[in-house]
Amino acid sequence: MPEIELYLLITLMIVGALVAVHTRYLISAVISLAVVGMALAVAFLYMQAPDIAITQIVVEVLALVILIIAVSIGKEVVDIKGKRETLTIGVTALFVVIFALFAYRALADLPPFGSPLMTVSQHYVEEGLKQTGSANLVTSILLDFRAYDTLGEATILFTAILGAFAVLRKIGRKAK
Amino acid sequence: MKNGMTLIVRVIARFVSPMIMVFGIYIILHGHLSPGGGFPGGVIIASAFVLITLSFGKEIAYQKLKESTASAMESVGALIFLILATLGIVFGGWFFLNFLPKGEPLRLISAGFIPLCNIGIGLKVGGGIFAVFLTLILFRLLEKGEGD
Amino acid sequence: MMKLIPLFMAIPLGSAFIVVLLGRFKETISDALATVVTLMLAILSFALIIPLSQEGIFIYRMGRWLPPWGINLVLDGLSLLMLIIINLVAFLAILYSVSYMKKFTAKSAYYGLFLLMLAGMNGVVLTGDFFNLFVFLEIAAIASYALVAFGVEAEELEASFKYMVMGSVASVLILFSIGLIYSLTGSLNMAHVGTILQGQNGNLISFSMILFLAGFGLKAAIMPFHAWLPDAHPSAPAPISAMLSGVLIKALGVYAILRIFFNVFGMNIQLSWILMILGALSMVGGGLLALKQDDFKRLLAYSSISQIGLIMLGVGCGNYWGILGALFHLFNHASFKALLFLNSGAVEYSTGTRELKKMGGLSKVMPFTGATSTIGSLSISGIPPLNGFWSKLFIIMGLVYAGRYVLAVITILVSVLTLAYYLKVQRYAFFGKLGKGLEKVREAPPLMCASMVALAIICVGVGIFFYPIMKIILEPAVRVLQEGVGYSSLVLGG
Amino acid sequence: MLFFLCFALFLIGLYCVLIKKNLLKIVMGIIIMEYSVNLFLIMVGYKAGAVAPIVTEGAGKVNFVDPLPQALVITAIVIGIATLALIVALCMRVYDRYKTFDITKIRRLRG
Repeated sequence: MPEIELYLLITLMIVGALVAVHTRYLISAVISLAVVGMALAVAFLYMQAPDIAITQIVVEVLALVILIIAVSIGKEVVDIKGKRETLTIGVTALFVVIFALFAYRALADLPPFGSPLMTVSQHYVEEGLKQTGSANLVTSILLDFRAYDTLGEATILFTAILGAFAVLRKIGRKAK
Repeated sequence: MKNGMTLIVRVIARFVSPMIMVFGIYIILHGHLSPGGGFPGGVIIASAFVLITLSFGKEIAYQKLKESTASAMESVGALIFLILATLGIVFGGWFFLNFLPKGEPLRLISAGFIPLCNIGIGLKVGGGIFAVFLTLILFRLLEKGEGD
Repeated sequence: MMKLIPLFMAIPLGSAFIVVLLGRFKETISDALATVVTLMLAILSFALIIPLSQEGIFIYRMGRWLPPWGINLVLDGLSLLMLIIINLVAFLAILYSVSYMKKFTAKSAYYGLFLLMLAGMNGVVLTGDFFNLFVFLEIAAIASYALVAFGVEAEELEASFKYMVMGSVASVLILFSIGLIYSLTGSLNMAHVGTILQGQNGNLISFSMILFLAGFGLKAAIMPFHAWLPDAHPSAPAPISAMLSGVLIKALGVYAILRIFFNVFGMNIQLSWILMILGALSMVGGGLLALKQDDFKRLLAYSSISQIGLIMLGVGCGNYWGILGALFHLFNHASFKALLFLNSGAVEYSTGTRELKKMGGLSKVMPFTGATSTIGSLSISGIPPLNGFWSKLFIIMGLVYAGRYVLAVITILVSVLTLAYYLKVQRYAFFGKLGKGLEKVREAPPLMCASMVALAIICVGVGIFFYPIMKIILEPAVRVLQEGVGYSSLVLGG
Repeated sequence: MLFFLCFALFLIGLYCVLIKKNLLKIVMGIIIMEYSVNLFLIMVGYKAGAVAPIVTEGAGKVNFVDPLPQALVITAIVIGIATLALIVALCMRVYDRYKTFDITKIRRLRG
């Protein structure tokens, strides 16, 4: 197999995710999730995406800190035992299985791994430096060809932070 | 936790955090030449502050850097980005037009307004992420205070 | 005129940042700024009607990049219809909020989030690019999660959490589907993807369609995906309920489904059956569940599910009258559902309760609220000559022309059901004897009354002058949907 | 085959969201789903034998991987952290009001 490293990394991620889902202690779940995130960053690096790898690592660290704040606020260190109702589980399992079967047939139609179509991207690769002057083509897309997306993305961050401020207010309604 | 972590952690944090900040600034300024850019750079700068906050205790950090400062920084960064986008209309008639000269490729000052955008985004992301971190961690502080 | 298009996003975004910066100092600044901005946007959206009818379609290229490489904004009949609905309702909701939100703290954060939500919705209906659609959809959705929890009471937080989990799953499904589309075509521009996909068929395309349907269906609260809506919409402050029920589920859910399925993938017979079945299911289910409710706002929320079902049914039948009726109902539902939610807010503001059984005879003490809610109720039940009648009539005509007689009969029955539960509202809340302890209740403040009256006037006026509105605003929108995948050549050629 | 593994990760996240009772576990499920979608997008853009899309001095015409999905994933990652911040804030507030993370006990609304 040519991409043996990638197989190993994704297997690690799946194992980490399973541990995160099933472990009893919330803090171990958070740390297994961080394993998944870090493995993801390495996988990005392997797939020649250094920009994303940097972003993923720093964001992962912050996500870890935020989740640990959230975990340590509660007195419940151990996960709540028991599942939801049996009927819900049955319906969910059925739904997930049908979804997976359908996806199994559909994903076989994807272009083979390692050969993207690049209908539009060919233009970025060939003309990106000339037209925007940015040597990093990802930046040239992010801030010039698709700068409008980046505005939206910055706005999302702003929205979420404003929302977090609003939600964490101590008093919502003024007393009469 | 109230007074931060041990001496070792504090000393190391004092040494490391300026370096992290410089690295963040480097990443922001070289966003158009090497991997990185406004987003990762901003988050790196924010994480330097997070490190200080965690190691010295939130009260000390809170005295130094109010969350209102951080969120004002965020609004300013966002406005820089929006104004740059609108200047495109003024100079060339299109929203988000890269109106500055492209310059010589592969130099620090090149690529028109892309480095400026990166700075705006870096400010915005750094301020915003740190502000939300502070609110989350201070929320817990108030909560524990009520219970005692 | 074309240069004005990005203003629909830039103005609310910029003013949201400014409101948050300045709002700390004085509340009246943010009141004034938000009102002026939304009024400006509403006027702007009306001003675009005439130039658009001459040109047919406007394409705006962000940063001067040509469509497949850069992001383009597309303003056609359908987008304009949505813009008018969104900005009109937003203006009236802001006008209402000026008085209503005095009860809440952190008003400037409220205005900031409101304007961001508005910018997100405007962005969604104007964009011509898949990923950009996703980004703006997230802005609107995240702002709405925070707004639902704005009162920070236990129920509101719970509703918001459920809404946010559902919404995040929907967003991930949509993003996954966008990834599938990208891997298959190598492009993100809707028109470009449309040309590449033309005539293609396969498991992958149907899988991505299913993902889109599930994702946008979750956002639109179509029946199997509706669980969050009856919690989330009543929990929000009243003007936000009006925005969510009146506009947000349509801009994020119905509009996106229409645009992607009609203009990019192209409709086929299976798809139209799926839309019709889901539509009929939510129409009947939502109606039956609404009948059982005693909480004013919950009843309205279930009724929203039912009406969205009606819209999907009209769209699904695919002929001229069906689509016309569906789009007309989209417009009408925004007006009367916003009106009814504002009424419920006024009642809550004055009496402090949402339980229908604790009210009674409120028309005597709250004449404006009582009268406007009667108009709204009659209108949503489809009593001629109010606007709801015409749109329901057109949908039923569409169903009959398409030969779906059973569905047409079901629609008529659901209409009767709608009348039944709105009569219940009227009887319990506004007519009859004045309830106990309600003698001292006063009418809501004048600004709140003003926006309710304005919406009631829209309901009546559109009902009477339905023909010019149909010709000027609705027909271009219907034409866009009937053109189907011809959208691609219009956008890329122009 | 790699796509299926990636999709398996997606399903694990979906399963976690649908089955788990703890609010924070549900949040983690959403995060896992976001990871898998980001991974999927980068996989779509990967080109065998190509290098990272950064032009270096002196190098002539080189073979680059697809830069567009990378730009999308940066956006998606930032959207992910924004969502996480808001949802964690909500979780903390819910805990504040109900004193539990158990979703079956957080049931004042009828659903």
